[in-house]
Parts: sequence; C-alpha cells; structure tokens
Amino acid sequence: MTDVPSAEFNIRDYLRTELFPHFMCPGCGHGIALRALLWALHELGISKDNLAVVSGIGCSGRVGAYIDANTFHTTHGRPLAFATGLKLARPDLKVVVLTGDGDCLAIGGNHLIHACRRNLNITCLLLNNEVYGMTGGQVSPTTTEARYTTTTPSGNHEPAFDACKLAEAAGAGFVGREMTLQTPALKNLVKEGMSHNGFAFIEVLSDCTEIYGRKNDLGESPEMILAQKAEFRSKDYGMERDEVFQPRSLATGVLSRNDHEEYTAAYRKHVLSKASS
Amino acid sequence: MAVPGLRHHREDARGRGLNDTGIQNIQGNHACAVAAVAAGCRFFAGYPITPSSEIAERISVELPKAGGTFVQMEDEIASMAAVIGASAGGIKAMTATSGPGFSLKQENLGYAAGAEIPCVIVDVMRGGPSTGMPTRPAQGDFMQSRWGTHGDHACIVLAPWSVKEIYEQTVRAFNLSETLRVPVIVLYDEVIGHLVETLDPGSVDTGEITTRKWAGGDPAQYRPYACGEDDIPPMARPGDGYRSHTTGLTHAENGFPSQDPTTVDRVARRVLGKLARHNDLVEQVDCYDLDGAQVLIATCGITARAAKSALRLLQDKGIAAGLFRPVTLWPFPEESYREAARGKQQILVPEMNAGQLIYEIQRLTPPGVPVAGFNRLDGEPITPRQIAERVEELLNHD
Amino acid sequence: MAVASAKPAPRAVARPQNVLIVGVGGQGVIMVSKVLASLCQLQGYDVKQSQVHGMAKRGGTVFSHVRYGERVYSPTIPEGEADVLVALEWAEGMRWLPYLEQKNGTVFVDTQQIVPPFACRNRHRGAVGGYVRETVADIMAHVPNSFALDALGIATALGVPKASNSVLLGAMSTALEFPPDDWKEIIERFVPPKTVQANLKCFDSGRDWALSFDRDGLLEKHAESAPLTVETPREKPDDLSHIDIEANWCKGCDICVRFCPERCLVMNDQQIAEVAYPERCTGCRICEWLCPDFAITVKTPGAVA
Amino acid sequence: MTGLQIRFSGSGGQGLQLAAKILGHAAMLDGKSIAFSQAYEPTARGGLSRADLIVGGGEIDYPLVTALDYVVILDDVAVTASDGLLSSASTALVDVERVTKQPGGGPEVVALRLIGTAREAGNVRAANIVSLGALAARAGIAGHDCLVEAIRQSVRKEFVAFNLEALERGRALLEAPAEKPAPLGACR
Repeated sequence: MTDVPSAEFNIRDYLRTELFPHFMCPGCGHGIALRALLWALHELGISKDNLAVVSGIGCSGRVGAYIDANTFHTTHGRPLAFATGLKLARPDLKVVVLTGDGDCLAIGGNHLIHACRRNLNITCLLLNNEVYGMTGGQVSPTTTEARYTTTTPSGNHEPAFDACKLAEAAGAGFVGREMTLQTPALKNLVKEGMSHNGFAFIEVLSDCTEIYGRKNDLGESPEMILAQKAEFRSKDYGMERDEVFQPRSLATGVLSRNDHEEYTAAYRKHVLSKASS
Repeated sequence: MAVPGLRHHREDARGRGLNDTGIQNIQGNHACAVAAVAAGCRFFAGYPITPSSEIAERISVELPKAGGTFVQMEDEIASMAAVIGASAGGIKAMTATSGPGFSLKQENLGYAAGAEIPCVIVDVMRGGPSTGMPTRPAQGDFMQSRWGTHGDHACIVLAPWSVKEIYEQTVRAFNLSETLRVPVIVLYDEVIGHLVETLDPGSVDTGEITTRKWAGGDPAQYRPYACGEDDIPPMARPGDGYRSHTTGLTHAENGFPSQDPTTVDRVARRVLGKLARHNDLVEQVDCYDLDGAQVLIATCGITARAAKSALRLLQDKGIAAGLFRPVTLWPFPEESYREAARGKQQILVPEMNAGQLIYEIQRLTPPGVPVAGFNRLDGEPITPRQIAERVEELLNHD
Repeated sequence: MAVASAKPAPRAVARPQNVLIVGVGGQGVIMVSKVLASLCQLQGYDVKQSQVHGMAKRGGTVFSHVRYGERVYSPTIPEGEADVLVALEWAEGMRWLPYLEQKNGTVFVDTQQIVPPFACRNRHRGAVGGYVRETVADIMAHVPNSFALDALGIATALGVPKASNSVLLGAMSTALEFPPDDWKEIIERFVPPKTVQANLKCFDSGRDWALSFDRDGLLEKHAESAPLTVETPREKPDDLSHIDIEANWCKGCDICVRFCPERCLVMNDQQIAEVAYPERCTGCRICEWLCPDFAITVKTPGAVA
Repeated sequence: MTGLQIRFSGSGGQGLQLAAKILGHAAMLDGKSIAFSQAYEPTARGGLSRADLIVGGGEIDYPLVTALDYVVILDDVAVTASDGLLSSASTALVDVERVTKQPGGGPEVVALRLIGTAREAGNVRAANIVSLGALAARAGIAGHDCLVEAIRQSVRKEFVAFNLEALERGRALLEAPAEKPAPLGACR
C-alpha cells in the first residue's frame, strides 16, 4: 500500500491486484486504455493518494475500480457532474473521469456540455466502443451506421456523432482522440491533457469484441484494432485534404485547445476575493 | 436610535449570519441558507426552481464569505450528483429544490443512501404533479420524500413548521447527516418557505455542530464499510491515504462490489437498521394538549400551525383536541404516535394533498379508532377554522 | 473541381501500372502515395491503393501500393511486379527490391538512412547486427533503372528538409506519363498552403535531377565508397528481454500473439498466451502495451527494476 | 397566539410589499414578532397584489391572515380580494381616487387621499408610505421612532428624507381633524 511507485513504470504499482483477473471481456480495449492512463499518471508523477477517479455506469464505469486510488463508481451518466462537485470541493485532488459513449454522450450529454463550458481542471476519458456493452449490446450515439446491435436488428439507421467536435464547441480547454493500438501515443495524449490547466476531453477509440464485434462479424480483437487503424488518421496528415481515401473523417491526436480561464481560478478571482473584501 | 441591541439591518441583509444581525425578520428560505452555512455547509449546487430559489440566491452570497463554493449546475440531477461528489470529497454539502426537481434528484439520492454519503436536500413543496402550481403551496411530497428513490433505503426527513424551525432543522439535518452518514431531507411547504417571521437568535436551539467520523489508523487495515457497535463506518477522506472505492453497487465491507447473498443481506440490514439504532438522535415530535383530548390531530408543516390555532377554537367550543406533529417525519415516530393516540376517540389528518400521511397514521392507529382526513388540493393553505369545523363535523356524526 | 472536369480519357494501358512507395514512419510515404493516387484518379484511371502505416509513428516501416489502369482488381502488388519503386529511406529501398519488376522496373531511392529502433537491433540470436550493407554502387550495378539520390540533401539545400518527399515525387514523375503541371496541381492541393511554393520548388529540383542524371559519373564516384553500414554491438544471450505472462490474468484474446512483430508468442491449448520463442524477443513491449488484461510484463536488460 | 392582522392591497407596482416589510420591521424594532406573507404571483405591474402582516407579542400560531383587523386598499382590483377576511370589527383604509367599490364584510371604511397626498409630496409612488403613515397613526402598531428607523434601514439613503416626509403626511391624514373622510369616489 505504498504511495511511492518505482522509477520505471510498473503497472502493478497502480492496480488493485487483489481484484484480478478483471471483469472485462477478452480483448476489450478498455484494459489498454486503462494502461495508457496509468502510464501517463506514472510519468506525470501523480500520487495515488491525491488521485480521484470518477466513473459512471457501464463497462467504462467498472474500469475505475481497478485503480489503486480514491475511486468513485457513480450513477449512469453523472460522473462529470459528480466530479464537478468533487473538484470544486477539493481543488487539490487530481480528478479523472472514466466514461463511455452511452454514459457520456447519451444519458450524460448535458453534463458533458457544461463540464466543457465550465472548464474545470478535470480530465475526462471517453472510452468509446460504439455500443452499450454492459447491458448486452444496444445501439449507442456512436454506433457506426448500418451496424447491427440488439436494438437495431436491421442495422443502425441513426447517424453517429463526433464527441470531440461537441467538446470543442462547448469550450473544453483540451480535446484529443487516440486509438488503443497507439498505446504510447495515447499515453502521451493523456499526459498532455492532464497537464492542461482546464477541462481535457479525450476520446479513446476502444473496441467491444465479444458483443459488438461478434454481432457485426468484425473479427477478433486484433482485426478490430487494425480496422480502427485503417479508419482513423493522425491529425498531422491533414484530414481536410484527404479526398481520395476517407473511410471515416475522424482524426486522432490533439484536436483543439484553448486558454480559457480554468473554473476554480475564475471562482477564486471573481467570487471568493470579492466576498472577502 | 433608541432600540438597544440592534445593528443596521435589512430584511434581505446580504451576507450577515444570524448571529451577526441579532433579531431580524427573515424569510424561511433565507433562514435555511443562513443555517446551512452556520452548520458548516461549504458547498451548494442547485438549479433554479420556484419556490425554493431564494435558498440558492441567499447561499450564493453567504458561501463565498465562508470560503465555500456555490455552483449553479446545468440541471437538478447534476446538482444532486455534484453535492454527493463534494461530500465524498469531505465537505458538508447541500442542494435545494421543489417537487419536479426533487423527482429528478431521486436517483442520486438513492446513491447517497446506498453509498452512505452525507448530504442535505431541501424540498420546498409546491402544487403538483408536474409543473402544477409553482407559486402555490402543497404538501404533496410527504411520500416522495420517503419513497421517491428506488429500492430499500435509509433516509431522514425533517419537517419544520416555522422560520425559526427551518433554521433549527437545517442545522440538525447537517448534524444527523454527518453523524449517521445518511441523506437528510428538509421538507417544508411554500407557505413557510416564503414566510417572513421575526427570528431571535437567542431563542434558536441548534445544539452542537457535529461532523462525520473520519477514518484513522493504518490505511492497510481500513475497510470502508466496516464499523463498530454504532453501525456507522468512519469515512475516508480522499488524500488521507486510504484510497478506498465507493460504489452504488451492493458492496462488502471492503467497499468492492459483492453479490454474495450473506454479505448483501448483512450490509443492507446494517444500513437500514442504523436509524432505528440511533432513534434517540433521529426522532423528534412536537405535541400539544394530548392529555384528556378526545380528538387527536396529526399533521405537520403549515397545516400543523393551522391545527394548533384550531385547538383554541375547539377549546372555545368545549371540545378537547390535541396535536401530534412529527418534526422528524421519516422514519415516522411510530412509538411516539402510538403513545399520543392512546385513548383518543377520533383521529384527524389534515394535509394539503389528496391523502398521504393518513396512510401512515392509519397503519399505526389501534383498530376501532376512526381516522379521517381533511384534504385541500386547490393551492390554498388549510385554515384553522376549516380544521375546527371538520373536527366538529366528525364528532357530530358519532 | 476544375481538374476533374478537364480530365483526359484514360489511355489504354496493357496491364495496371504498379508503383510501390516505401519508407519509415514520419517521412511522408502516405503523402506521396496520395498525390500519385489522386493524380491517377483525376486522369481517369481506376486506382487501388493499400497501405500499412502507424505501428510506430516514428521509425516503423510504412509502405503503400498504388495500382492504376483501365481496370484494377487487386490493391496489392505481387512480388516482382512493381514498375516503379520509390523508397524514401535507404534500407527500406533495399528491403523492397524483390518487389521490383526485374528487367524494366525503375527504382528511386533516397540515400537518407534512418536507423529504426528495432530494425537495426539483433533480431535473432547469433545474428550479425547492423544496417543493410548494400551500397549505392551495388544497386546501380544490379538494377539498370536505378536512381539513388540525396533527396534530403536537395530539400535541405532549398531550406525545406521536410519536403524531401516532394523531391522524390519530382524524380519519380519522370518515370510516369503524367505531365509535370498535373503533378504540381495535385501537390498544391495536398500540402499546407504555406508550403506550396517550397514543395513545388522541391518537385522541380527532383525532376531536374532525374532528367540530368549522370549514371556513369555517379557510379565512378561511388565505386570506392565504403558500405553504408551502421554497426550495432552484438548482444549477448543474457541481455535478452524476458516476457512474463500471468496466466491467471490472461483471457486469451490473441492480441499479443497477432501483434508481436517477431512472432514470439503462441496461444496454448488452454487459450492462454505463452512464450514460444523467447530468443526472438527484441523487447519492443508491444505485447505488454496491448494486453488488455495486464497479463504481460516485458523485462528488458539494463532497465532499472 | 394570534396577533393583529393587517393587509396592504392594491395593484402590482404600488410598493405594497415594501410598506408591509417596513411596518413589520418597525414592529420588530418595537420588540414584537411578525409573520409576513405575500401572494407570490408575477404581478410587478397591474394585477392584484397583497402583503399580509401579523403582529404579535410572542410566537404566532398561524402565520396567515384569517380575520383582518386592518386593510389598506389602493386600487379597485383589490377590493373583493379580502371579502372573506373582513367583518364589522375590521377597518379598511381606502384611497379615494382609485377605490370606488365597497369592500364586503361590512368593515369601517375610511377613505383617504393616499395617492393624492403622495402626488402632492412629489412622487405618486410614495402612496405606500403615505398609507403606512396613516395606518400606523390609526392602529398604533409600532412606535413612531421605530417606524422612522425602519424606513431609514429599508430604503436607499437618498430617498430616506422623502419617505419620512411621506410618512408624516400619511399620519397627518388621520390626525388632522380637518381631513374628514370623504365619501367613496368623491374625487372622480
């Protein structure tokens, strides 16, 4: 139970190993995403005692429990609202939110918008696997068009949406996207997001092999991961010029950042200082 | 000016704690906000809704002066979640709302009950259901306050009947919530929320301000939901080295999810039983003229004040009536009620709804004693005369 | 699209033309292939392209097949059938030489050497470590249509080292039938607006270089040069990386087995990952990073535990 | 206990809530307890507006008015609103200009130039304070010095002097024997 990890990144220093093996399905991308997060925490030198991880409901919500930190598994869609209270109460804590595409974009969509707008110093990892995995594979706001889920028996007819664009438009200080295959790049992106003084929204392209992959014949995890690689491009490539080959117009990497005032700093400056004078 | 002991004051005196201003005329909702800060509340998250908005407005002035944080969230659900988050971070936190907003908070209220996170929720009742009559009073949330969230859960509901009592019960709500790790609801109607009354701080009795029990000792030995004889587990404050897990799933004493029937049953029974175990702290009733009364009136909030006036009207007519008022509405003070009801010939439950409290009263009243209701659904308060007339009518029917 | 409306009718090409573009991550292989593919498409050809990139954003191998013709069915070029091979990096050029059509194929190769993190390491127990040993002279002697140019040098001289891929595009344009202006029009659309002029200058320089290529002179100049070799010290067996697998945690997803570049791992009959060829491990850690179950730990020699 | 029950009523925007609050404040300064309630309707302009005050010597049992001792009526829209609360024991102070109807319940009606007096003082919006002055003179709810102090503490500094003058003019309406109550609607 020591809080001082070794110099080299050893993931077990950050895991509640007594809970392993974890509950996630074989090949679930959430595990890789968790590694990238812990790796980033290690490289940033963030103390486990000072780290609070808030998650919602769904597969993404269960991931936080494996982190040896102050972990809160809250209600469906509300981790950002919960984290807002936690961070305002305890600005000294590093607060990370783990959420999923259903949790964050459907039931919790309103909280996402306003968390971005407030620009509180919280890092939000959206583990996007395009499906409600925990409840058995229902369609989510990011399910690719025409894909089959247990509630789209004839293929998804609803358009998917780009959470990063939403986050950017709502004013998030930092917005990025990366796939699990690029683990070191994902780690670096998380590091960059956590270092940003403001709300950092990071979409992680995860995969749901067991439910979503099977339902749509997307192959095993390796195939699903490789398929992501074919569909997403680093922003460095300049998506807007890619006219010929454009399977999905989604870029990875740091997508936007701004220098809006961080919320707790603004609160101190505009409210607390005036109240005491 | 020749009025001793009084300093400059305005009714909406921004930023003055009760003790700073001395005797004052203050609105119920403002008293609630001032009391919360006095009780140690340092976080408030809310969303505007009539008739509770004055609480948020006042506390947005008071909290920053105490170094606390006020945030207006994007909705009622977020407010409740933020309050639980802040409390999980280790500070006293509160939200306030009215009927429709209270419904939206129910899911997270269940979370707070399940995870045993202290928090205070104020519900200022208005006419319902739905948007109903936002500016008119009602007492339609008696049952929602107890059974609004899902599943078996422990929670405390306090029902003040005056501005002074709003102050006292708000402080008490924090004390109980902190001591027992349970969500506490302060429930009153629009009449009392908007009522301005003269409040003398010298007459206010809040007792000692208490704070939750914090985890101490070796972090390696800490189990978040393990507790001693008192059934109240000490809480870990993030940053103190305990690194515990909090979840809305059924959990074992170590805080991690469990579906083991024995464990689930054991933990559930402790949580549900802890209020009964501390009933001396939880229960509070207020009774008048019980001795020798033929009729017992049982009600709370503004209707209880009408009933108290009605006692006098009835006395003038030679009818001996008593009043039983649960200040702690839930858990319902069962034994105290049975005691109060003993020997009475008629029970009357006036309430500003179609009949809610009456079910609890019927359940607890000895067989053979008639229990009648008097209900108003028109957004108008029940008057003392109406209660008196109803009592007379009931007695004449005998 | 002005270009599209002015597209000429496709000329009859007996069989699809095959262009293979190779390099390492970060060099711009994809950009070169995108320019070519777009150009072919706008000229009215059927185009197929396939590529592999991204295993390592910097340093990993990247290649792209571009095939165009009246009708193209398969996107990949079979070995020995590439009409043009463009290599942005020397060792990659050597590695892909077998794909070149042996008699008439043309190769453009940058003499720039990027030693990849893993490629230069001792990949097999007992193997001699090092970078490819072929020299410019070797290539020119073996491949009739070979152009070895210092594209990076040319681009650097023009002040835009990052545009060395445009230099190669210029050189390569001499081997394909499209008019230079069409190339330039496409390049303009693919590079950032601020760098258009620089890239076009690089394109011209590359094209000029290829058109005025003095094969004999260059051969002479390189005759005496030493092999282009980067030596790495030979690793001792006890320096090998070690893979630990926590069998209880492994759920058998197969990711590590499939993604290991050296094929060190296998699934055993219990569907649990196992190290079958420990000696092949180069310590790249890809299996560790991609294991969703945290079951794999790679211990590399010299690392502080 | 039950206390003295007072209502200020009229149309929205006439400053009735403020008058009731000042009176309540003055009563508090005078050592009494009050309960003040108002109709929470959006009636900033026009529409019925009322503010109820109960003044007592100790804790007030029922904080809402049940039988008014005094009612101030500044507009016809408010005349019927208090019908059920008035009796022959009640006193109604009504404005002679704006109130033309007879309140129900048979109260003693005292018609006064409340609005007109405010106009003469310089601002028609001071009718609330004029009424307060008249009511206080009639009912003796709070000491004069408490009323003055309540006004000082309740209105913006620059308006204190003017409001005190309005208060005095209101008192004078009932104290001056020359100002005999006029019949309802006499000024129309």
